[in-house]
This record gives sequence, structure tokens and C-alpha cells, in this order.
Amino acid sequence: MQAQERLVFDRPKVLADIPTHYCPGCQHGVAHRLAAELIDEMKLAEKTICVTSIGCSVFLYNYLLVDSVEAPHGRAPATATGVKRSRPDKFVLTYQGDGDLASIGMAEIIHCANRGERVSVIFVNNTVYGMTGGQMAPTTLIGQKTTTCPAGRSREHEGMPIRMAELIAQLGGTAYSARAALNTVKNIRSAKKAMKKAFEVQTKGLGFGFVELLATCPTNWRLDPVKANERVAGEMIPYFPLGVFRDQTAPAKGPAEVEK
Amino acid sequence: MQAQERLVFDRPKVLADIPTHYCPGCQHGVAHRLAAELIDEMKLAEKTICVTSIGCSVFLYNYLLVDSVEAPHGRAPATATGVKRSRPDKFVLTYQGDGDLASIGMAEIIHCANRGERVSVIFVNNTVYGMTGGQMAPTTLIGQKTTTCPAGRSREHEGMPIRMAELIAQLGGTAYSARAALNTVKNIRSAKKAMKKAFEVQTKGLGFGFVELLATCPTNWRLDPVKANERVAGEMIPYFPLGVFRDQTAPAKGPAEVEK
Amino acid sequence: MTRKSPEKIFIKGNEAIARGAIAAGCKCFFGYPITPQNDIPEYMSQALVEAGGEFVQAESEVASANMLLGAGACGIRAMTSSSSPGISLMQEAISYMAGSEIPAVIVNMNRGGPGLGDIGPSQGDYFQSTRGGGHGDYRTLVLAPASCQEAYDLIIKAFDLAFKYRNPVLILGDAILGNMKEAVSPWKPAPVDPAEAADWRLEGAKGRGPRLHKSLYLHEGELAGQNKRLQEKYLAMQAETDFELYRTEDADLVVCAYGSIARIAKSAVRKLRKEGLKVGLFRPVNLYPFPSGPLAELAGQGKRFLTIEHNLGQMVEDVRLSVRGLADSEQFSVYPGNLPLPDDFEEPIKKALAGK
Amino acid sequence: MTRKSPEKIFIKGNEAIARGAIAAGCKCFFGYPITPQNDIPEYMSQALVEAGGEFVQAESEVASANMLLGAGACGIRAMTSSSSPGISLMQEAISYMAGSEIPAVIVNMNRGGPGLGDIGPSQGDYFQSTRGGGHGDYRTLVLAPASCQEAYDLIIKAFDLAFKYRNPVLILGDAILGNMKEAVSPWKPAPVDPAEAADWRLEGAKGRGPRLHKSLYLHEGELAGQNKRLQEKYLAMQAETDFELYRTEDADLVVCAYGSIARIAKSAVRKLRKEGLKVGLFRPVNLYPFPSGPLAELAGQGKRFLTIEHNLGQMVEDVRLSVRGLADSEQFSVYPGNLPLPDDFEEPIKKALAGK
Amino acid sequence: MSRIVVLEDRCKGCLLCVAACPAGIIRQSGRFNQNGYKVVEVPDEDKDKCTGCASCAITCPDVAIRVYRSKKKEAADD
Amino acid sequence: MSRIVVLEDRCKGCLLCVAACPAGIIRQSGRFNQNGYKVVEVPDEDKDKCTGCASCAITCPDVAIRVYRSKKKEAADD
Amino acid sequence: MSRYTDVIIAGFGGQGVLLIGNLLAYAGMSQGLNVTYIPVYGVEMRGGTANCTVVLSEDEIGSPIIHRPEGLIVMNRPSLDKFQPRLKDHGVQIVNSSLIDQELAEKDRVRSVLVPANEIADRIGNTRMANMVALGAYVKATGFLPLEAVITSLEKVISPHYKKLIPKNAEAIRAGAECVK
Amino acid sequence: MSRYTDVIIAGFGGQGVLLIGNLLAYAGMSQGLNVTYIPVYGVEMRGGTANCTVVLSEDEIGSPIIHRPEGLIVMNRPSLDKFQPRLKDHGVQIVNSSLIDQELAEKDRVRSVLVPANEIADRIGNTRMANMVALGAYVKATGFLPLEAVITSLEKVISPHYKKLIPKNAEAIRAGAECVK
Ligand SMILES: Cc1ncc(C[n+]2csc(CCOP(=O)(O)OP(=O)(O)O)c2C)c(N)n1
Ligand SMILES: Cc1ncc(C[n+]2csc(CCOP(=O)(O)OP(=O)(O)O)c2C)c(N)n1
Ligand code: SF4
Ligand code: SF4
Ligand code: SF4
Ligand code: SF4
Ligand code: SF4
Ligand code: SF4
Ligand SMILES: [Mg+2]
Ligand SMILES: [Mg+2]
Repeated sequence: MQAQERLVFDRPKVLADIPTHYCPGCQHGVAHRLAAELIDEMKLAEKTICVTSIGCSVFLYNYLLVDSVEAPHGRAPATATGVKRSRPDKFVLTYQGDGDLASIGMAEIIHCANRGERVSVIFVNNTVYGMTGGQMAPTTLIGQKTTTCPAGRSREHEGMPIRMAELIAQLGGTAYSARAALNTVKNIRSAKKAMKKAFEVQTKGLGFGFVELLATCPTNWRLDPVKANERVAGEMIPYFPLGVFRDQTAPAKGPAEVEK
Repeated sequence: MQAQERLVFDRPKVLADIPTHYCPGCQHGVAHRLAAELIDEMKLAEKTICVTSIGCSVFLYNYLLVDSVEAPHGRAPATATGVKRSRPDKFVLTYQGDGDLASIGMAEIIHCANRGERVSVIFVNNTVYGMTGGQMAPTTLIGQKTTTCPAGRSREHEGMPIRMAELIAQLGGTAYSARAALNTVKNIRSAKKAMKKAFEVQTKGLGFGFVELLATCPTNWRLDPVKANERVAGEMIPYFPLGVFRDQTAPAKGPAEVEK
Repeated sequence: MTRKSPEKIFIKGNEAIARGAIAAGCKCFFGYPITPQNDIPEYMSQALVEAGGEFVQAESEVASANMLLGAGACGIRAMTSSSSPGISLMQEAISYMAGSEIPAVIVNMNRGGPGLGDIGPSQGDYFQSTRGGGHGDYRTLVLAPASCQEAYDLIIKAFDLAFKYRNPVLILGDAILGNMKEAVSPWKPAPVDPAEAADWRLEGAKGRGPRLHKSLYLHEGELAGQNKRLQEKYLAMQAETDFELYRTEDADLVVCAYGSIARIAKSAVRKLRKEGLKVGLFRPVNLYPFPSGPLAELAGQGKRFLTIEHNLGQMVEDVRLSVRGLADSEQFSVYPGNLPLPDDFEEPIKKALAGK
Repeated sequence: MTRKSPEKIFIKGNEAIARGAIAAGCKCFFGYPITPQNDIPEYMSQALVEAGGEFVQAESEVASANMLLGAGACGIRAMTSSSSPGISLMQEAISYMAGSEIPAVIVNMNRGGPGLGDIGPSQGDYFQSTRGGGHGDYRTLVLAPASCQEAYDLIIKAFDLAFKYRNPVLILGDAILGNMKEAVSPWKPAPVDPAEAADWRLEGAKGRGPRLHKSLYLHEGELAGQNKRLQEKYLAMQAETDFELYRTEDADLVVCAYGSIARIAKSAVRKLRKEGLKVGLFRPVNLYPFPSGPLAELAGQGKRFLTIEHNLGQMVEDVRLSVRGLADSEQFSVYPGNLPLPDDFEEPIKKALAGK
Repeated sequence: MSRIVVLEDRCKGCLLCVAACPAGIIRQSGRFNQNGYKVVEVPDEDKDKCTGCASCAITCPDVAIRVYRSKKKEAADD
Repeated sequence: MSRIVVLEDRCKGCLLCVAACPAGIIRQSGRFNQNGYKVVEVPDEDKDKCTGCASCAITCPDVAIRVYRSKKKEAADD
Repeated sequence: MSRYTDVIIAGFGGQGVLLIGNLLAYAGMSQGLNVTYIPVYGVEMRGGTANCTVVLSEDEIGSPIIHRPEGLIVMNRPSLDKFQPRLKDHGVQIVNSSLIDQELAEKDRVRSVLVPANEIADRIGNTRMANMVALGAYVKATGFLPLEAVITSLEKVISPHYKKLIPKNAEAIRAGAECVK
Repeated sequence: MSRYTDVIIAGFGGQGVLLIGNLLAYAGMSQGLNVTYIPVYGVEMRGGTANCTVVLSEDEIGSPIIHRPEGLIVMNRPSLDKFQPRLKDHGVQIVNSSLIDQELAEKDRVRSVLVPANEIADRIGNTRMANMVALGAYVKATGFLPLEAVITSLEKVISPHYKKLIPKNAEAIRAGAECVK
């Protein structure tokens, strides 16, 4: 029987074979694995330079076996610009959380996209500051309670959650911008396809590639991982529609054309 | 005969009766005057706190006879937030250039708009850094030569000019966002209407108000003022369409619905 | 000021700061999350709002500091808090506030650096705090509490000083102070005078000419004039120096340390005193202005000095400058990243006492 | 290094820096406009691109500095330039670069502060430059040219030092240096060794394990270890101190000054020498590490000191610390906002010489 | 009859008003003001062509034009 | 026959795989691993129900599941 | 000599070690002592161990951080491994023998009190009160504070919402104390 | 004593004062002298006056900024008002009498050379060369540099594009020199 079976799912080569520091059910792990799978499949490992950001995923560099540099909080897109402009022959990846990218790093991500830097950005939106203990993020949903909006985020006082994939899609240098989720097998598969496109627009020199991944933070949501996953479907996706918002490699699609 | 005439156009009361430091033909002067007219007409002078920014218009505080504070380059929206949150009963105005608002201050303007701060922002887009001597701005047009893109801005290397009024219109807290121009009498009249709306969404407590004004910088464009004005019509407006991109006080209009 | 109500509460240094700020009449808090001070914004997001104030989570520390500048220009008691990397991002705005004479309170719960460093205690930001990490010659008052009660007391003092001098005031703590709980007497100072700042705050030019807060001075001699005025102000601030002496009278060696490290050093001093060694402690409460006079006085009495810091050696420069011409100071560093322990201090103290 | 080609060109200090950088093998420039250094990015946007390098006008100084960090991590010679407010915004990134040992060259054409200040010359950023305006204990090498030729020479040296020590290097000039034209010999240093940084630069983990540049150190003792390593590096840098002596041999009073002010002080010293007064000049070329040893030597010879600065008194602390135990230093300030003039220096020099 | 008053010490000679006047009656004069700018004027022969439309004033960045409108004209306007 | 291998020292007991398995055959075991997490398992009785679809593994944030697919099944799949 | 003691309390994240640290601190305060309490956490706050240090003293307290404590409450094995070697000679440690092999506890250098805290708490009806059991044992074993001071301080650390659990917690504390001979 | 002089050149923005400052500097360099040149501009760069300072010296140059110069070229009235009082006793100033009332030029304390620079330039055919006329006068009046050094340096400051204008500029310089008796 052993001879008749084939290993169809295993750890990607470029993903270090060590346990992660993430909380149980935290989907940074899924995002890491997808990135690693693509790096393997696209044979990018030997030319990748990864720019990590400050958030729970700062230790990405311990997991992804590629050259890496740690950027200050929010500045990964600027650091990636420095990397890519000095080594245009390399594959440059950034990985950022929602506090990092959409709050403190707003100017850097917008200008990086607008310049059309040939870099690929993985943006993990878990509607909260994970690392620092669950404060409000720019993507925190209306009504969501966090440690710094204990009464729940309100439109009146804190404003609406920012939809980054749509904002980035508007900028001249963006070749690809999409939003996917990591809550179901189907969505994870779509997420990987979107990430692949975001990688390809770089390898093909088309421009800036951006993927927003809706993910859970069970710890700071104070939900068990399965319930947290349900919240993604029930609350996040309705506000953050999945879809491709810009694709220079294909005619534009609206939300909902990538399966929900 | 004297008895039969009426003074129909004169300096607004809140505009100081002193010469400005601007170059001949510079339309910061027009923008200042329109702001002053509205402050007079809306009787806001005694409750206005103006936040000036760093650019040729930093001396606005010498011209507009209202309480003012000078914010660091790009940070006027944050400073205005501090002003408005501490004195919600006051009328808070910021005035920013394109380098200030769309480059270094990108994060602050986006978040200020997104929070829906009840402040009004006048954004003077002259496609160049005026004060520092004509360097490239985020709004510099493709092909436009500046001292830091001597070969002309290219999409490939510097990215596309950013359309701020449209970007701001996307954000949840924005109650009004429009673009007008100062190149013709008609456009100046529309500009004033747009500014009035941007002021009103604040006085009515609806949210964030934003007006982008297309203006000339004859000095750094190296054109005489009349030619510079022609450039606004011929080159700027085609890329930066005039119009209202968000209006919480009225049903949404597309570009071109405000007269070109 | 009614001080020291008897009812004590058992709270973290971070919470003491937040409560003290509200007691001091703080009306606006602008901040951005960063360990190890998150309790402060978290507490404020509830309690300050309940107290009728405004809490804004800014998009960044750059924005926090510039919001502070706006509120300060309106004569409103406002604050921000952060930790080392966040404080670095505020340097431009702090320089602006100092240059335009806008009051503000800024809390730095110093963590290990440089760069991202760690989230443990450190005193690596001493230079940044006392020399002005931003551009230009400005100074901020710097207060360094060593206990939760002092954290409470000094944040109240910080607001008063900020408005007295129209200048930013820094509270410099560390991860120990922020996370440690102690009993605190939450006394209430007299309410803020409604006329505070009435002669300069922005509130609309009603019945008077317009007011302006700026730091740009282009006319010939104008900026020089402003710098001269500022220097005079910094000189006047010297009146605010505050410090603690512990068993220095008959000491041969005076250990100089501030903040949490001073507490730990005090444990060591106490222990060595029990062994009969003549050592004492000098703890500056104000780091700027630095209490140079009192130190020089000790130096004049022929004492020797050892500066103990949780950094590579920063305050030692102020100690040396204070006692110059009379004495010098040895220096002992705990590297940021290591936790300072009283036992570690005994050896260097003994060595310094023996005249190395 | 082939030095001093005979063909001289007549250029501004700003242009000397830009040309020197290209000669030194600078491949990337990231910058944001600010007076008085705009000639540098403007020159680079043309000449660096023609030389096959990359010029990026960043969205801000925060971004410039972080782009620099990215390029430096790849072992590429890269630089930025700015002036005071812009440099304040870079402090976090500079701390990160120092903490993660990434080389970079940063030019600060110091203008008047605090805040927006003015666009004239100033030395108000001495503390920020030499003490680290950012958080943590890091240090940057600081070189302060006093002429256009030296600007050219020192930017070349700056790149070499940055890579030798894997540390940011600051060039501290001012509006005088940046705008003044002098004859410069644009010598060409030896081309950059293609193997420079080969053992640490990021370029894809091909045929080797992955490399990482970071400043986060969370394991017990890890950050302390890094701080210890950094401290050793700073000690090693002491070998780089450079300074100029002018007529100090028989001087009773040594004037200490750097950069443009040192030139102006030199005019004053020269004039007073003609009057028969025994004065000399000590000009540190490196501000960090500060040439303490040579100063102490002069102090040992019984000389007295006067520090003249275009700020409220900053370098004087380094002078006093250098000569402590042997001598002290008087201090004379030109307020930023005023232009320093040789005539102004004569009085204070005479006074200091007379032992006040 | 409507008319404009050019505040000569404020005029910077940018000529935007010249381009803006529908009646085409404003022109550059030969006069320099104290700041060295050549100011504009409406020549006497064209004075009566002014409609008081204020286009010039609206366009002027330096608020260097004052416009007076004849009452008659106004009534007709409204 | 397809099967999964749970790498017990990596499992954090989050139960996402349990929710994801279309066959509904994964369950929490009673076993703690060295990190104190209760690991999951496919009980023996359900082993043959595994289709090798890898849904569990795709969902697992900790790459704690390896999936083997029977050759037969594969052929059928493609 | 003036009264002084310090203790490190350590265990898994969920075991409530910070809570009993706080409780002990309040009890000390109620006795007019100076008290400091400081928790230690990593950035890898995700699970793992937690510990806190409490110092009780008649004098002003210097360092709130103690490297070599006089007392120890260890609720799990990793905590024992880490802190037992740092316990002062003749110090007292409460070892949660429900989760820790009692062979591992030092016997001669220090005084180890083995308390099957989880079992006792289970018996009382709530396994989550193992922390209270251990604290009761510590207070009894050291005799530094009266047990009642701890019990009356319960209301300080248990939110009004859970007030009804106070008697059960008190019972757990007493049960812990009773283990100590 | 070693050779040294310094000069401030001032006028309206468009009068080319920076250009002749540069030219003088190049001429000095061509004579083996050390030279510094520094322009002064305000933030209100918009119009207004411009000036620059040139120092020529055999010795190394200290300050490039001079408060009380030995020489002065003033092209308009505001510049005269500002700089004439700062001119050293016995210093030399070239006063553009085309735009400045000659009554205003001091006569005893300093040596004022009145040059109708605009008229002369007009005569030569290009009123914009008034700056060259004034420089020629300055060079002649001070005698610090040979006139030819200035003329041969023209190619350094006039871009190749405008090369054909060099002879006219040279003519203007000579014409200026000829005014000085
Ligand atoms: C300048 C600066 N400010 C603040 C912080 C503290 N900080 C670390 S991570 C983080 C936010 C993390 O949230 P997010 O980006 O959403 O990532 P997550 O942890 O949720 O994946 C913050 C504010 C910092 N390190 N540096
Ligand atoms: C932090 C900082 N960076 C740079 C500058 C220099 N600076 C002053 S104004 C300006 C840009 C002005 O351009 P813009 O905002 O477009 O205004 P304009 O002058 O064109 O009206 C810059 C870069 C500064 N003052 N502060
Ligand atoms: S805190 Fe949230 S984002 Fe961070 S590891 Fe835990 S679950 Fe993931
Ligand atoms: S430089 Fe441009 S923006 Fe500035 S005053 Fe002149 S014309 Fe106006
Ligand atoms: S008011 Fe109208 S018609 Fe009269 S001058 Fe002005 S633009 Fe011309
Ligand atoms: S528009 Fe105004 S400034 Fe310009 S020429 Fe006319 S009157 Fe003069
Ligand atoms: S491979 Fe599919 S069927 Fe098998 S255990 Fe996993 S999810 Fe269930
Ligand atoms: S998804 Fe992975 S970590 Fe979670 S329970 Fe299943 S095997 Fe364990
Ligand atoms: Mg997040
Ligand atoms: Mg502009």
C-alpha cells in the first residue's frame, strides 16, 4: 500500500521545519505557508529578498528560509524600494499586518504602489493589532471592541474601516491588487492564486503587486479559532469583499468575481 | 455719478491689507482670497483656527487674520485633529500644497479624512514643490520637467501623478471632496462654491471636507502667468478632472458635472 | 494643592500615569500602541472618555505628536505616551513644539534599543531625552519617576510645568516602572484654572487680534532673538531641579542613578551600608535641568562618584560635567537587554569605593 | 587611492558632496527636497542616473531613510541628504540601521532651528548628530567638513567608513558649506571592490543559508550581547578621529570650533595673532568619535580653551569632558539666526585669553 | 458707468486680468511701482467700456483691483 | 487508501482541521503534546474514510498535517 | 531587623499565577507593608509560562525585580526547572505536586512543600482554584502574613461580577494552608 | 603682506549679480588665488534683491562671509542703502549711476566710482550686460586682478550655448573699465 501512495501535501522546502510562535489557529501560519509554496513552485528562493515588518509576523524571517531584512514599523514598502532599486534583479517580498501597513505605514504603501515598484506585498488583515495586545486597527470593524475602543469602534469617533485593496488598486503603479481570505479551503486556494499573480506582476516587470488576506486573530478577538473563522465569513467578508480590484495582466473584474 | 455706483469687489475684511510674498501670477493669492471671502460671508472669522502647512503658503498666517498654528511639513491634518478634538466648537481650516499633502503628509491626510474629522482642507495642487525651488511633486504630470526629474516625469520610474480628490472621496469619513481650478473666472467661481461646501460639511458636523484647487506656479513652471494658466486648461484639467467626487449633502456626481 | 489622600490603590506605573494625567486635568490623549506602555492608552480610551475628554488613537507616533501640537496650541492639557522607537518618530514635532513654545506632556516608557531592540527596561534614551533628539537647540523638561507614586505625582507636575514654561515636558520611565504595581495615593490637585493659557491660546480671534504659534523666523535677527528667549527660558527652568539624597552625608562614594535603576542601586547601597561601607545615593528626579549644583556641592565635600546606568554610559556625562574641576565619576553599565539586579551593583560600588 | 588630481573645478559644497559621492561609488540616492541642500538631489537626479545609478525622490525623509536601510542591507553604497527637520524624521530608521549594522551615508546641511527655524546656517544639530537623536545607545560616525574640498574628500571617506564599520555615517555641514563655492580637485578614489560586503549583503540565499539583518533581540541576554558588540565597535572607531591644529604650539588659548565656524574662527585667530596674541585653533574633523585624546594633550600642556559654536552650547560639553581634570573650556555662542562674523569672535577670544 | 481701480502698489504686472477682461480694456501701462512691477491700467479711451463684471478682480491673485458698478447696470443685471 | 499524518509536536489543537474535513473524521484526541496542546487524530475506525483531499492540511496554520493520497484515487481524480 | 520577604510565582499562562501574586500583594498592603508586584512576560506572549515577583517589606522597597528569591510558588514543571536553582538557601518553595514529579523538588538546600494543588482544587469543586490552594500553602509555610489577611483581600482581586466565588476561593486558600504541617 | 580682498556684489534678482560674482571668482582662480563665493538669498526668494560675496586671497581663506567688505558693486538703490554703510573706510564701491542717484554715494569715507552701467550697456547694444560693465569698472578701480583674467574667464560662466555672446560681454567689461579714471 505504501508503494501505492504519494505524499500530496507536505511542508514547502523554503519553510523552516520548526514550530512557530503563533497562537493556536492564527492564520499568519497559513499565509506563511502559501508564500513558501509559491517561492518553491516559482523557484524564487535563491533570488528572494524578504522585507519583514513589525507585528506578530516579525519572525517571518525565522520561518522563511530566504535573505531578509527587518524594516521599522510600517516602513517595509520604503525598505523594499531601497532593496529593489539597488538590486532590480532580485525578487522582493514584503509581508505586513494591518496596523503596520494601513496605519503608520499608509504613506509608504501608497507611494510604493504609486511608483509602481516591482515588489510584491502580502498584507494580512486581522482587524486588530495582534502583537501589542489587541488595540484598534484601521481595519477594525464598526462595533468591534478592542482594548483601545472598549465601547466598540464607531464611525462617528474612529471612522470607517479602510479597504486597502481597493485604495491600492486606484494607484497608477499598481499592476495587481486583490483581496482573499484564509477562512476556508476554497478561499485559501483563491488566496494562493492571487498571491501568485502578485508575484508574477513582479517577475514579469509589470508593476506593483498587492494581496490583502483576511485572517483571524483568535487571541485578541477572544474567540476560539473555529469561531474566529466563522467571524471572517460572517462579518469581515461582507465589509471587505473578496475580489480582484486591479489586474494589469487581465481585464478588470469587480468584487465577487473571485469566489466568496 | 459717484453716488450711483456701488463697490462690488473689494478685499475681504479678514484678508490683511498688505502685499503678499508670492510671485507675480501665483494663484495661492486667489485661493487665499476665496477662503477669506467665505470666512467673511459665513461669519467664521471669530471662531476659525487655521492650521498652516510648509510650502510657499506657510505665510498664510500673515494674510488671513485668524488664529493660526504652523504645523510641520505634511502634518497639518494631524495638527488640525488635535485642534478640533480639543476645541470641537471652533471652525478648523488647513491649507496645504501638493508636496505637503500628497507626499510627506499622505498618511495624515488619509487618516484625518477617514476618521471624518470635522475640518476643512484646502489643497493647492500646482504640480510642483514651489517653495523649495521646483522639485517633482506627487502631482507632477507625466513628461513634466522639474529639477529632480530633469528628463521629465516618467510612469516607469516615478509613477503616475496622484489624484487626491478621488482618493480622499473613497474614505469613510469624507463628507465632501471636489476638485476645482483657478484658471478662469468661471472655474474660480466654481472653486468658491466647492470650498463653501467643504466649509459647510464642517459647520453642519457632517464630516471631513476637501477641495483640491488646480493652481499655477509660474516661477517653477518657467512660464509667464498667462501661459501658466493656459497650461492648467491644456494639461492639468485633462488629467485632473474637475468635479465633485463625494458629497454627503447631495447625491453623488461624476466628474464633468461641475463645469470644466 | 491637596496632597496625599489616605486611600491607596494598588496599580501599575502605567496606570498611575494615566490616572495622574486625568487628575491633572488632561483633556486629550493622542497615542499609538507600543509595548511596554499600552496600559496607558488602554486606560485612557475608557477613563478619559468617561471623564469627558478625547481619546484618539493616532495613525502613528508622528501623527500623535502633531495632534498634541494642535491641542497644545489651543491651550488644552494634552498628552501622548509611547516607547523608544515611537519617541524617535516624534522628534521633529517636539522640536516644533519647543520652537513655537507649545506645552505638551510626552511619556516615554524606555525599552531596549537600538532599533527594535526588545521590550524590556532600558535607559538608552537618556541622551535623546535630555539633549533633544530633534534638530536645533531646544530642551524639554525631563522628569524620571522611580516609583508608581512618583509616576502619579510627576505627571501632575509635568502638566503644570508644561504650562508654566510653555514647553514640552517628558516623563522618562522604563518597562519596570510601567509594569510594576505599587500602592499609590491618588490625590487630586486643584482643578485647572479656566484662565490657564487665556492670554495665548488659540480659540478664534474674537474681540482681539489674531494669535499665531509658529517656529519659522525669517527676518534678520528674528530667529536669533527667539533662540535667545528660549535660552533664557531654559535658564529659568534650572529652578525646577529636583533630586533625592540617600545617606550621602558621611558617604565617601556617591552612586548616581535615576529611575528604576536608582531603586535597585538603593538596595545595593543599603546592603553595603549594612556591611559598613560608606556609600550613598544621588538620584536626579529631573534629568533636565540636571541638578548640577547639588552634585557639585557633594563634589566640593570631597566625595567620589559612580554613575550606574542601564545603558552604555550617558548620564555619566552630566555627572562629570557637574562635578568637573572638583571630581570625576566612574561609570558602570548594565547593558540594555540584561535585567539589572542589585547584586550586580555591589562589585562595581566596592571597586569604586576602593578608588579602583 | 589616487588623490588630488590637478584639474580644479569651482563648485558649491553641495555639489562637491554629490560629485564626491558618485566618485565614491554611490549607486543609490534617496531623498526629499529641503533647503539648503536641494542642489544635492538635483545634481544626483541627473548625474547619478547618467552614471547608471538610481535616484528616487522619496515621499518623505522617513521613507528616504528606510529606503537607505534597504539598499544598505544589500551592501550597496547608498546615501541620502537632508537638513535639520528632515534629519529629525530619520531618527528611528538611523537607530534601526545602527542596531542592525547596516552601512549608510547621511548628509545633514544643518539649518537654523528649532522647528521650522530658518534656512540659514546653524550648528544646532550637534547633539542630535553625536549623541544619537534616536532611541537606544547607538552612535554614528560624524564628519564635519569645513571647505568644499573637504566636503568632497569626506563624503568619499564616509562611504569607506560606513562599510568598514557597517554603521551609518553622518556628514554634518551647514548652509554656508552647502552654498559656498570653492575650487575643488575632484580626485577619483579606487573603484569599489566588487567583493565589498560579499560576506553579509542580501542577494538571495544561493549556495548558502539565508542571511538576516535585524535589530530585534528577544532571547535572554541577546540584546545585551548585541549592545556589547556595538560598544566594542564604537571603541574601535576611536581610531578614526581626525582634527586640525592651527598655531596651537605656543598658544595660551585654544579656540575649539568645527565646520564653517572653524573657518571663521580661524580668520579671527589669524587676525589676533597679527596683534601678537597667543591663540590657536583646534578643529575636530570627526565630531564622533570626538578627538578627546589630542585635546587632553593640549590641556596637559597647560593651555586654556574657548569653544565657539553656532548654537547655544553643545560641542563645549565634549571639549569639557575631553579636558576634564586638566582644564575647562569657556563657551561662546552665535545664536542660530545670526550670521557668524570673524569680528564677533575677537572680543570673546580676547576675554578668554585674559582669563576673564 | 462701471469702473475699476487698480491698486498700483499691489499690482505685480502678471497680466492675468488683461487676459480675463471680456471687454479687453486692461493693458500694461509704462509705469513701474515701488516694487519694480509694471502695473496695469484701463486707458481713458476705454473707460466707458467697463461692464463692472469683476472678471479682472476675481482673477487677480493680489486683490489689486477694486470694482465699482453703476447702480443702473446693477438693476439691469438682477 | 489515502491518509493523513498529524505531526503531533507541531499541532496546537486549534481544531481548524476538524472543521475543515469534509469527511468529518478528524477529532481532538486526549493526548497533550510537549507544548501542552491537545492534539488531533483520525480515529482508527474512520481511517478508511479519508479521501486525501488535503482540506485539513490546507487549513492547518501549523503545517502539522501531511497527506498521502493513494495512487488509485489520484488517477480517478485527474 | 525589619520584616522583608520576596517571592516568585510561576506557572503556565492559564494557571492564574498573576492573580495570586496580586492577592498576596494586597494582603501585604492590608498589613501596612510596602509592596511591589511585577509580572514578567515575553514578546512571545502567545501561551508559554508566566511569572511574577512580589516583594513585601516594612522598609521602602528598592528593587522590585529579584533574581534570588526567598520564596517560590511553582505551578508547573518548566517553572520549577527555571526558578528552583535561583531560590535562596533555606528558602521556601511550594511545589504543585499535581503537575510536578515530587522527586524533582530539592529537599536539603531549601524547604520544599509539596502540594497537590490541582487535586485539592478539584476536590473543592473547581480545578482552576489550584492557584489559591498553592497560595494558601505559601502563606502558611512562611508565616509571613496571617492567612486571614489573604482571605479578606480576595475582594480586591476578584471582580464584583464574580463575587459569589469568593467563599470558594477562601476555602481553597484554607485547604492549601492545611496541607502544610 | 599677502594679497587679499573681498567684495559684495548686490542688485535686483534679474541684474546678474551672481553671474559676475562667479566670473570674478574664476578670474581670481586663474591667477592662482584662493577664492570663495557665496550667494545670499532669502526664503522670500520671490523677486527682491540678491547679493553675493567673493573673497580673493593668497592665503587660505577663513570666513567666506564678510560683514564689512573692502569692495562693493551696487547695482540698485536698495543695495546701496544696505551695503554702503558696511563698506570699509577707504574701500571702493562701484555705483550703478543709471539706477542710483549719485548724490547718495559717499564721497570722503570711501572711494565711490559712479558708472552709468545700464546706459553703457545699452550703448553696446544689450542693457542686460550692465553687470559686466560694473565688474569691469570694479576690476579696473581696484587693480587687484588684470582685466584680461576676467575676460578670459568668461567662457567659464557663459554656457557653450551662449558662446557667441562672449565678445559682447568682453566689450562691456572693457567699457566699464574705461569709465574709471
Ligand atoms: C514605531 C513603532 N510604533 C509602534 C510599535 C509597536 N508595534 C509593534 S507591532 C504593532 C502593530 C501590529 O499590528 P499589525 O500590523 O496589525 O500586525 P499583527 O500583529 O496584527 O499581525 C505595533 C503598534 C513599534 N514597534 N514601532
Ligand atoms: C520635514 C521637512 N521636509 C522638507 C521640508 C522642505 N520643504 C518646505 S516646503 C516643501 C514643499 C512645498 O511644496 P508644496 O507643498 O507643493 O507647496 P508649494 O510651495 O508648491 O505651494 C518642502 C519639501 C520641510 N520644511 N520639512
Ligand atoms: S496575537 Fe493574533 S495575530 Fe498574533 S499570533 Fe496570536 S492570533 Fe496571531
Ligand atoms: S514659487 Fe510658485 S507657488 Fe511659490 S510663490 Fe512662486 S509661483 Fe507661487
Ligand atoms: S470689471 Fe470686467 S469689464 Fe471692467 S475691467 Fe474688469 S474685467 Fe474688464
Ligand atoms: S491680475 Fe492683479 S496683479 Fe496681475 S496685472 Fe492684473 S492687477 Fe496686476
Ligand atoms: S485529507 Fe481530507 S478527508 Fe482526509 S482527513 Fe484531511 S480533510 Fe479529511
Ligand atoms: S489545524 Fe493543525 S494545529 Fe490545528 S488542530 Fe488541526 S493539526 Fe492541529
Ligand atoms: Mg493586525
Ligand atoms: Mg506645490
